This record gives sequence, C-alpha cells and structure tokens, in this order.
Amino acid sequence: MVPLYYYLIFSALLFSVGLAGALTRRNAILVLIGIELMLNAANLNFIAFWRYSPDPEALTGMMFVIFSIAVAAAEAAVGLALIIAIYRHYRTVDLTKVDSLKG
Amino acid sequence: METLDQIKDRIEAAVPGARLEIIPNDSPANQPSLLIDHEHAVAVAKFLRDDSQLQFDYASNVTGVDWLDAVLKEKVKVKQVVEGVEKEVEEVIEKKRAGYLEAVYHLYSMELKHGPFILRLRTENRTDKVHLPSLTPIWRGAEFQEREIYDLYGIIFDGHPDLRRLLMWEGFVDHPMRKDYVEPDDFEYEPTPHDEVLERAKEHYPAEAKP
Amino acid sequence: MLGEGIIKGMVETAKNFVGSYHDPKRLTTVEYPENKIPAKENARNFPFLVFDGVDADKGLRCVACQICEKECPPKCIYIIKDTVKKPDYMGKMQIQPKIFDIDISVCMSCQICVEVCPFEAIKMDTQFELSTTDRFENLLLNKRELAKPNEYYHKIHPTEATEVDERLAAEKAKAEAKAKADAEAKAKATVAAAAAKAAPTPVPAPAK
Amino acid sequence: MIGEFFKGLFLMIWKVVTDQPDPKVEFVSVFPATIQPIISVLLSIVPIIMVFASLFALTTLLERKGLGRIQNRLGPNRVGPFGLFQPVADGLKMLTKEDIVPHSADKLIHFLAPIVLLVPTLLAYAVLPFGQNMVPIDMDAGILFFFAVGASTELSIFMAGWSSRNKYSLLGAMRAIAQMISYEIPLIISSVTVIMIAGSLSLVEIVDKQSGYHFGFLPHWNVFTPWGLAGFIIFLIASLAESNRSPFDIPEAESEIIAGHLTEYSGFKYALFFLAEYLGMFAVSGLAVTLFLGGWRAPLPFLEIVPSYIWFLLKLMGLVCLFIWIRGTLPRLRVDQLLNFAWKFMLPMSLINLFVAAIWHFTSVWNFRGAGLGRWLLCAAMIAVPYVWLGRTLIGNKKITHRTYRFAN
Amino acid sequence: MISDAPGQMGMTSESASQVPLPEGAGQSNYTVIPKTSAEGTSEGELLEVAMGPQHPSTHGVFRMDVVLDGEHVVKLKPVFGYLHRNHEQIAESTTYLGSMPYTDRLDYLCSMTNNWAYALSVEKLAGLQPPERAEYIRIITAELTRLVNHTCLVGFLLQDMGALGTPLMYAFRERELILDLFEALSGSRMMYNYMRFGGCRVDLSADWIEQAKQVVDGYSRFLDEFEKLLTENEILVSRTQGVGVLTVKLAINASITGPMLRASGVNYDIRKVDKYGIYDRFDFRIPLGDHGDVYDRYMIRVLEMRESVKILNQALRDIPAGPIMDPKAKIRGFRPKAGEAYGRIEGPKGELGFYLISDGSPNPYRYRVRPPSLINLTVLEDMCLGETVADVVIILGSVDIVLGEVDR
Amino acid sequence: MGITFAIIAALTLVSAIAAMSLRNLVHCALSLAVTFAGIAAMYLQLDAQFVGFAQILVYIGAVAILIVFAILLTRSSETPQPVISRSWIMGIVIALAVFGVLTKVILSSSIAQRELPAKPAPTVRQIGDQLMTRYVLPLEAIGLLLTAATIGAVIIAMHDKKGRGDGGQNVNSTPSRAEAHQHADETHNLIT
Repeated sequence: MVPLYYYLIFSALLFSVGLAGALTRRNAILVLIGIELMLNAANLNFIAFWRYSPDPEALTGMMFVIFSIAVAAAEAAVGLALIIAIYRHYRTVDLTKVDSLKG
Repeated sequence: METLDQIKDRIEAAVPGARLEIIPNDSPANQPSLLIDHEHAVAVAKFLRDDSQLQFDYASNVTGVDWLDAVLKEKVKVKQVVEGVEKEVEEVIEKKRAGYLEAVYHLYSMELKHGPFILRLRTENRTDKVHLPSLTPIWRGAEFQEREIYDLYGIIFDGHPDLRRLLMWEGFVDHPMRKDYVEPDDFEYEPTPHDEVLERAKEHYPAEAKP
Repeated sequence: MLGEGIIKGMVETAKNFVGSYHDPKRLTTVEYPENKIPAKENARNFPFLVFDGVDADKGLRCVACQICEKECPPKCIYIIKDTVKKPDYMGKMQIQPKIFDIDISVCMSCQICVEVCPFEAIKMDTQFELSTTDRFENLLLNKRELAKPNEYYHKIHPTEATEVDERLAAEKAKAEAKAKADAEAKAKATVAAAAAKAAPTPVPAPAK
Repeated sequence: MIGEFFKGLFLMIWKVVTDQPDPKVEFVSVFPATIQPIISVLLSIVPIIMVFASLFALTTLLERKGLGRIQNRLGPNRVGPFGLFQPVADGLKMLTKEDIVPHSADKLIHFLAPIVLLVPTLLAYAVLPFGQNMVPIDMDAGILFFFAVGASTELSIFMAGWSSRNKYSLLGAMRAIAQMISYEIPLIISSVTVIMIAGSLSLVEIVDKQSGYHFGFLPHWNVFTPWGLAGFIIFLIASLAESNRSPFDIPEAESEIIAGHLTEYSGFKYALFFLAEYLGMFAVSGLAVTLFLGGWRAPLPFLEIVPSYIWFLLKLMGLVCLFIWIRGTLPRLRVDQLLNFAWKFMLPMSLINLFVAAIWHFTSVWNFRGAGLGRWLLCAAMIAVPYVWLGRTLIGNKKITHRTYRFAN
Repeated sequence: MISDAPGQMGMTSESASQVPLPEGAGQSNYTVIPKTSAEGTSEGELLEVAMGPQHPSTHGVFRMDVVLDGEHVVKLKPVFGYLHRNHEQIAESTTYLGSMPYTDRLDYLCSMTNNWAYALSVEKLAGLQPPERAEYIRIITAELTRLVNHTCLVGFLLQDMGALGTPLMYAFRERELILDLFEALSGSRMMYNYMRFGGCRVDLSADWIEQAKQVVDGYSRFLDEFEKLLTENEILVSRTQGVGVLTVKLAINASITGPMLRASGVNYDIRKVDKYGIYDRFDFRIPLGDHGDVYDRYMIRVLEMRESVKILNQALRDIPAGPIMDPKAKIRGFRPKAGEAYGRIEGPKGELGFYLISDGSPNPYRYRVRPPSLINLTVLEDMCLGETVADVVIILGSVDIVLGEVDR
Repeated sequence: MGITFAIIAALTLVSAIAAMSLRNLVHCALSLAVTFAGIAAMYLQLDAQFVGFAQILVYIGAVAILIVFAILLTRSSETPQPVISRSWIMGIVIALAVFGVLTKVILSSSIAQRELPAKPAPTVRQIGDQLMTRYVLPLEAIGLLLTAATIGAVIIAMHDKKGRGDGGQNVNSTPSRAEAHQHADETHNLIT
C-alpha cells in the first residue's frame, strides 16, 4: 500500500517544478502554466489528506478540490484574457518587456 | 444617339484642344470609331461618361490591336496626259505606315441604353513609346482588360491602379498577342507527331529531341 | 426562421430517396460497361475515311486534296499525296493519299473536316472506347486504321449516309451523262470526221 | 476442460441471446483464477470494438448508398453483392496507401493525434449500457465520465491541425475547437435535465427510470415529455456539431478549407481519424438513445421478447440514418452563425428546458383531474413560446426577410 | 510569401531574365511592374492564404491570394492565367470557321451561346442574315443553354455552401435531359460547334421539337422541386442574404453584366436592349433584385430560368419551316471585306462579345473575346472585403465563372 | 498498487518538467495536458472518481484548450535567453529550497505515516447533497465568481471592433483603388 507521504512528496515535487517554471520562464503563458501546476499540486494534497483522513466520509477535502477546480478555471480564463489583452497592447507576452504602467 | 460627327463636335466644344479623328469602318457592321489623343483622353472619357445626353457609363469591351509597319497601297486618281489627251488615271501610291499599338474601347450606356460608341487610342510606335493614359479611373470595368492589354500587347497604361500581368506569369518577357510574336521552341513530346513546333525544336535542340 | 424551410427540404430529399427506388426515370446514370446508352444518330466522335467496295486501298474516296488538312483547327490531320494516279471507286484516275494520319489525341471532334470535304470522303465515327496504354503511337491513326467501309457508315448514321449516297449517285449519274454526252459528241465528231474520211473507227467505250 | 470451455461459451452466448443477467460468469469461471479478471475485461472490450468497428463499416456503406439514393444515384454497387464489400475495399485501400507526412510537420504530434483521438472515443463506450445487463462498467458518475473523455478529443484535433503546419489545417482546428467548446455546453445542459429527473448520473439507472408504459403502450421514454423532446432535439443538434457532421461540418468544410485538420493526413492515419469520428458519432447517438429514447428498452410491451441490445442498435442506427439524411439535404452554416446559434439559441433554449424540466418535476405532485394533460400543455407552451421568440430574433440586426422581386418588361 | 509562377508554358520565372527573346519578338524594354506587396503581412495576426489553384471550390485552376484577419478577409487578389492558352492568338492564325469549335471551349457549360455570339459578330462583319427558322433554333438552343448554366450554377453554389452535392446532382439530372437534346441535334454533348455564319449546321426534326417540349414542361416542375429544397432553407437564407453586396454604382462602373448586374437592380438585358436575333417577338420579363447580395443572385437566376421556360414554350410553338442557312454564306473560302465589327449577346453569364477586325484575308486580323466571367471578377475583392472565408467561396460561386473563359 | 503509483508519478513529473522547460510553447501546453491527465489518474488512485473526472473535464477539456488558444492568438515564442542566467539560477534555487523545506516537514510529520483507512464510497448523490446543504454558500459564491470571471474575461479579451474594422479597410485599399471607388461613386443616378 502506498503511504501518504509518497503522495505528499510527489505533490511537493510537482509544486517545486511549477514554482521553478514560474520563476524562470519569461513568457506570461508559461508562468500561468507554472501557477496551474502549483494549484494542482495543492489539490492533490487535499485529496490525499482526505483519503487518508480518519473519516473520509466527511468529503471535506473533496469539496475543497471541487471548489478549487472551479476557481482555477475562472483564474485561467481571466488570466489568459489578460495575457491576450497585454499582447494586443504590447505585441509581446514577454514579461520582462511588459514594464511600463502607462497605457 | 447622336451621330459620331455631332458627338465629335460637342467633345471639341467641351474639351478644348482635343484632337479627334473619325476612323471609318467599311464593313456592313458600320461601326465607325473616334480616335482621341493622349493628353485629353481622360477628359474626353469623363465627358462621355458624364454628359447627360451620352452617359456612356459602361465600358463593355476594351482591347488592344497590334498594327505592324505596313505598306499601304492607295489608289489615287491622277490627271495625266496620256497620248496628248488629259485623262483621269488611277495610280497606286505606296505609303509606308509606321506600326503602332492601339487600344479600343467599346462604350455603351446602361442608363440610356444606347451604344456602341467606339473610342480608340494609339501609341506612337510599337517599341519604346507605348504609353497610353489609363481610363480605369473613369470606368472600373477597364481594370482587368487594360491589364490584359498590358500583358498581351505591352501597352503601358499610365494611371492604372494595379498594372500587372494578368494572364502570363510575372517574369514572362514577351507579349504573346503581338503579331510578330514567335512561339518559344520549348516543347514537351505532347503534340501531334507532325507538329511544326516539334520539328523546329528538334532542329534547334537535337540533343534533347530523343523521344 | 423556425426550421420550416429545413423540414421542407428534407421532405424533398426523402421523396427523391423513395422515388429513386420505384421511379427509374429519376436515375439518370447507367452502369457503364454492362449498359450503354445507345448513341444518337448525329453523334460524332473522331473522323474516319469512307471507302466503297471491299478494298480499302482501292475504294478510298479521299483524293488527297488536303482541304481538310488546311481547315482543321487543331491541325491534327497530316496528308502526303501519292505521286501516281490510281483508279478510284468510280474508275476515274485520282491521286490518293500516300499517308493520311489523324492524331486523335489532338483532334477535337469539331466535324469541320467533314463539312469542308467536297468528296464525302471523311465522316465522323461514334466509337469512343479508344483508351490505350500508349498515348502517342496508339492514338495516331493511319490510313489503314481510319478506313472504314460505306456499310459501316450506313450502320452508324443511316439517314445521313443514305442522303450522301443519293447525292453521290446523282453526281455520278450527272458525270456519266456528261461523259456520255461528251463521248457522243466526240463520237459524232469522230464519225463526222470519219465520214469525211470515210473510214469509221470504233467508238471508245466511256469509262465503265 | 475443453468440454467445460465450450459449455461455458455456450451458456454465455445463450444468456446473451436471451438477455439474462451476468452472462460472463460461467465462461470466465472456466479459466484459472489469476487470469479471470483479464478474461472478463477482454470479454467486455472485444465485442465493443468488433461490433462498433463493423457498424462503422456498415455505416460508411449505408451513408454512401443512402446519399446516392437521395441524389438519384445508385451508390457503390461493384464490390460484392450490392456493394456490400465496399468498406473492405476501402479499408484495404486506406491501409495500403502511402502515409505522407509533410516535411515541416511536427512529426511526433502528427503521429500521435489520431491515436489520442481514437482512445478517448473508445473509452466513452465503457459506460454505455448496450442492453439489459450489458454495460462494461456501471459507474456512479457515468455521464460525467462520458463527457470528460469526450472533452479530451478536442485537444487531439488541435494536435492534428497544428502539427500539420498547414494554414487550412490550423484554421480547421481552430474552428473545430471553437465549435466543440460551444456545443458542449448545450449538450451537457440538455442531458442535465435527464439527470435531474432521474436523480442519478449512472446511465444504467437512467435507463431503468424509463421503464414501463403509459396506458400500456406509450413507453416512459423521456422523449415523450415536452422537456424531453426539446432536450432530445437540442442534444441531437449539439451532437451533430460535436461529431462534426453536416450541417456543422465546418472544421472539415471541403469547399472552404479543403479538409481542415485532416488535410495533411493520408493512409492509415486518415482512416483512424475517420474511424474515430464515426465511433464518436455512434457514442454520442448511443448516449442520446440512452438518455431520451429509453436505452435498450423495447418501444412496445409485446416486443420485449426481442433481445434488448437489438433495440439499442436499432435506435442507434435510426439516429445515424437521420444524420445521413440531414447530411444529404442541408448546406453548411458559417462559423459565426454556428457560434451565434450555439450561444444565442441553443444555450438559452437548453437553460429554459432545464427550468421546464424542474417545473415538470415539481408538478408531478399534481393530482387533480386532467393534471397530466395540463402539466404537459403547460410545459409544452413554456418551451414553444421562447422557441418561436428566439427563432424570430435569432438573426438579430441582420435583416433576413422574405423577398419579392421586381420584373422589367 | 506565396509562390507565383504558374509556369504553364516553357519559361520558368526565375530564369526569365536570362532567356533570350525569341527571334523577331517585340523588343521589350518595359519593366515588369512588381506585384503590389501585400501590406500588413508582417502584422502578427494576419494570415495569408493562397486559395487555389488546387482548391476544391475555385471552379477550376484559379487562385485568390487572401489575407485573413482571423476568418475575415482584409485583402484579396485574384490570380489568373493557369488555363491561359492564348485563344485569341490561335483564332487569329486560323480561319473564321476554324475558331468556331474553339469558342465551344471558352465557357464549356454554354457552348451554344458562345457559338451564337461568334456567329453574330461574323454575320455583322460580313453582312449575313440568318433565315427565320435558324433564328428560332438559335433562340431555343440559347435558352436551353441558359437553363443548363443557371441550374448548374445553383448546384455549384450549393456545393460551395457545403450541401454535399444533392442540389448539384438534381441540377445534373435535369441537365442530362437537355444535353440529350443537344446531342441529338449537334452530335456532341458539350462541344456543339453548331452555329454557322448565316445559320445553323443541321436542321431540327419534328421529333426533336416534341422531345424538347416535354423537357421544357418537366423543367418547371423541376424548378418547383428545386425551390422547395432550397429557396426557403434557413441555412441558405442566412448564409446568403446580406453577403457579398454589390452596389449599383460599382456594378455599372465595373462593367458587370448578366444576372449579377440585374441582382443589383440594374435593368439591362441585351436581349431587350439590342433585340438581337428575334428576341423582340417573345414575351418575357427581366427579374431584378434590390439588394445585390448572393441570395439575390441566386434568386435572379431561378427567376430567369422560369422566364426562359416561357420563351422556350413560345419558340417551340411558333417555329416556322424554312431554310436554315443564308444562301450567301459560304463554308469554304470565307473572306469578309476589310473592316471591323463588335457583336454581343446576353450570355447566361453576362455580356459575351466578339470584336473582329478583318483585313480581307481568310483569317481574322484581330479576334477578341469579351469574357463576362473575367470582367465580373473585377469586383470580387470589393465584394469579399470584410466577409469570412466561407463567404468568399460562395461569393465566388455566385459570380459564376468558368475558367476556360476567364483565362482563355 | 505501488507500481501503478510509480508509473503515474513518473509520467506526471516528466511531463510537468517538460511543460516548464520545452522551447515550443504548444509542446509545453500539450505536456501540461498530460500532466493534468496524470493528476486525474492520481485522484482515481485515491478513490476520488468524481474529482478525477471533473479534473479531466475542466483541465483538459477547458484549461488546456484555453492555453493553446492563447498561445496561438499571441503567436508568442520565447526569445532565446542564456540557459544559465541569474534569474534562472535564482528560480531553481528557490524551488529547490521550497522542495527541501516541504520534504523535511512532510517526513518529520506524524500524519504522513498515517495508515490507509477503509475505502470510502462517496457517491455522486452524497456529493450533491453536501453541495446543496453544507456547502451551499461556497457553491453560490463559486457560481457568482464563475459568472463574473466569464464576463470579465470576455470584456478584457474583446476586440475593439470598430477600430479594427477601419484598420482592415485601410490595409487593403490602395489609394488608386480608393480613387476608382470614388469615381464609381461619382457616377450619376441609375436606372433601376
């Protein structure tokens, strides 16, 4: 049987990969992808904790993940819309070049 | 519709300085045409389009004609003293005519439903002075046809919005509708075995002419 | 915009679907190699040369006048005249073509050669299954391949062929009559001359 | 051993033919216990693949024949009797054709796309009840599974279009994705009505809820209720769009963008796409049958002796024939019209339908005289009025009119 | 960028500058004006697509260089010439009669009207007058051709719209009947080569007229069926109404002719204006559209077909007996007097004209076709701007082109 | 079970790393889809069917597609940068540090050693009941959030239609063509 900490370490790894990507890549979309990865790692934690909790019938962790997925969908939609708007304006999605505040 | 002479007079009144000439047509079709000069061509065309009695708003057919250098034989009656009696004798005079390219416009009126009115423009020669004013700004319908004339005859229309080759590809050098155009020798072994192009090509490229 | 038009259209296609099973008139296609639509009498495809009698060489009506070669718009006819005269189907001495080629890969079935031929020698065939593996050699028909008997012409274009035959017969009769008249006149002249000389010679028989 | 094997096989076939529960048990028990689960799984998978692959072959033939007849042609009739072996010939042709991959294509993704399309499509069959006691997995969240795997096909179409490095392919892929996302919503919402009424996401349970007959002959199928009929039609239109069938074949619009994302595919890969598309169409029509047409249930009580899967297949083929008929009649919509139609007509209609289904559910407690008819008429009116209104205003500011023409002498 | 050399003849474009001119060719020191560069291609979101020459719905080998913003057209340049065979040069090097079969191949859907237009022009040039029966035959064949062309066009249009060939097949089913008639008359199903200067080649029989009457009767029934299938179809209506609008002013200024012009609402039909042939004897009307969009172009054609059926009924009823050739006409050795003539007819696609200059020799000195298909394409870009790719296809379909005529 | 976990974990991790490091953005997005699928498989491993399917539906069916669309619409490709730059090293170092801390915490925690309890059977009905009773307020809030996000996204991403139309018009009409049009407009009244 797979013990809980396997899942936790796996999710920590996933989180770090996402974090590393979000910190190193300069393309806004890739940063967003990194953030999605981190969110997913967190979700995985929730499910794992729910499954290994003494009372899995309570469904708390699962509910949290369901809501989190919904929020993530909203976040992705708005984030990508923003990226497209930025692209229209600056003709680039390179975050290092998008540095002026004035429209 | 007014007669060509009347129209000519009215154009001359409306466009001062226009040099017009009526070109007769001997065929039973009886469609004489009006030759106009380059400088006033656009003005004349605009007049023809906008005059309330003419309203030639529709340029049906625009085409080029290639006239080679030719020797025209003309019969002229000459008074001659033959055997002491003065007689009228027909004499053939040979006149050299320099070749030129010609653009012919067949105009109709959709408003008044009359026509055709035939307009001609001539270049000065066939080699270097081949510019004509474009009438596309007056009749949009001439756009592709003038391009075609440029492509096939080599008349350059000044003022045409988009003068490119129409039917031949870009980079093609000659103008294939000219009377002195010679088909290139390149051939595939496609045409009939008795084809003259094939024969000529075999002569020119004996190495490649193995079927 | 409530879908009535779509329903109407679907009813129409359903009608055609059902109709195609019981109404053979709707099905315009035929299953080709097994069934063929009979050729119309006027149908034309590629030209052939008509000959009379049984011998293609002898009976060829063509006299190599080369009018069709000149008039052919795509220039697919190629004729070389024979140098010697041979008797034709009428027995008259005529030049026959030494070479008569038609490149039917170039021919566009326009029938102009038929129209301009003054000798009713070239006619349009209805044969259309001419596919070959070699588009150069096998689609270049020579005199032998082009020659077809008058009976074949009668078979494919009966009305037209009858008219042509009548016309030819009339012409022949006229020619014969003329020849006869000529001969008679000649004979008379000869007779007269002979009478003058008082030594009559036999009248030469008119050709045939 | 061999005797037992044949006995088990025979028993299984007998049970399948006579619609008895657990047909696999006897046969599987013949094998050693370690491989029993594998045998059981194979027994579920192999028939699905075989039946639906041959159905695909049959449908291609049916489609060509049917279209031929609609167009007053004969259709394929050369290979075998009545052209029955035409699909075999086509398949052989596809297999032996050269597989051409464009030089600048992204080779890996170009190769993966048809597979990524086919796998989820096949997975969707896992939850469809084909007959009484014939469902590969009776999953609690069956419909959710179905839509989840259905959603992942979009990515493969994008892969195909993008990896081909062809502008037409890319346009086609973009169109396909826009269309599939738009139509997924009405598709799901119209099936939510059924879920709501049945109170379950399990397809087996949904079919069970549709058992029985009104007045002894009219089956309790959802399609015979106002919301069910409307939902069925919405579902059907949306599934036409989901499976890229005419008049929604915009991603493959031959006359506009050649073949869309399929332009650069040939040979076996093309055949895989073709297969996946048809399998997707079967799956989604199978879902429509399950949700609205009573699944494998017989239309009349005395017809219940016919095995249940026959009914399922008959209904499925009925829908497929309808699709073919539509394909033979209608021209194609334009992309913006298609999206307009999805967002301005299908979505509101499916939401209204959801509302009506709720009303239907709550009015089921009515027990006065004529309550049934009253309820029926109320719901029907609640659907018909918005339908007419939406239909009339669908075009919006564009003036679509009935025109009359002038004549000049 | 998109490659441009059609390269259908010998010289290829890259080597063109080095290729020596053929002997005697015009000394050209003209510069080839470079193709106007597509501005904006560098801009990120624009997509340049070459539609054609191997595109399923360009009706042949025709190319449109389209610049797209998403799906919307911001620039469209038609490219011609893939089928160019220098028809006019061929005609100038053959006899007057020899060009007749070539006119069949211009617009291969309406060979009869092409024949007529050419015959008409030569008759004007040579002063021939066809006898009355020939005029009737010409009108019957021309109107049957109009039926063929318009039905096929509607079929092709619906094919472009994605109707999977069903309307096209129905159109072809009816076209077959008319082609049978033409075959019985002229011997060929498409390349009729039927008209002659001063008359027609063969006479039509009483049987033929009976058969034609039946076909014409069936045609109005077919048109009813066709209209039921299409005219009210919501998809067709919403796809075509308001799409590809051509304004009246532009239509006239750009010399648009035929159904396209009348769909924009201009009452100009050469059958009525010139009254060529004996069209003034028939009772028929000219349908006119008000919007100038694709739907109007479709409907105008349907309505014109109904009018053609009317003309056909009258012509088949009234056709007199008599000769079919002007006795002055000659087949061999035809040499018109020097001069020039421009003759035109209302072809199914628009004004088809032939401009001929004779110098007294057996070959025309100048032979010019005024191709309606080509000139109607002048406004293609104007109609397509702002529309989507799908609309471009149906707008092109509604212009009704045949590439044999466009490229000549 | 261990093997399955290992396979899924390896696949997910590899694809996650690929998603963060590949040059081609579309490849990144496709690898991301694989990662999402792997995580969904993890959920199934943990007996959370509903969430697993929801993950596929939302992440692969919607988020991945959205990302792909965004990539195509922005036509973005990262400008090449030196592999080892300051920010790059910083990022990696920070990520590694975070990973180290997390691992330390996880391994030292007692919860991590917890045994697997009996398999729960959360039916969809249960989830639905919970959503409608205990979690109804968050559900409503989420609904509101989604609506707001959708509208917001549409408004942000919406083209300025008018401006673009004019731009398009300018792009295509060469001056001479415009002139021709003008002339066409000058033509007088027409017969209709």
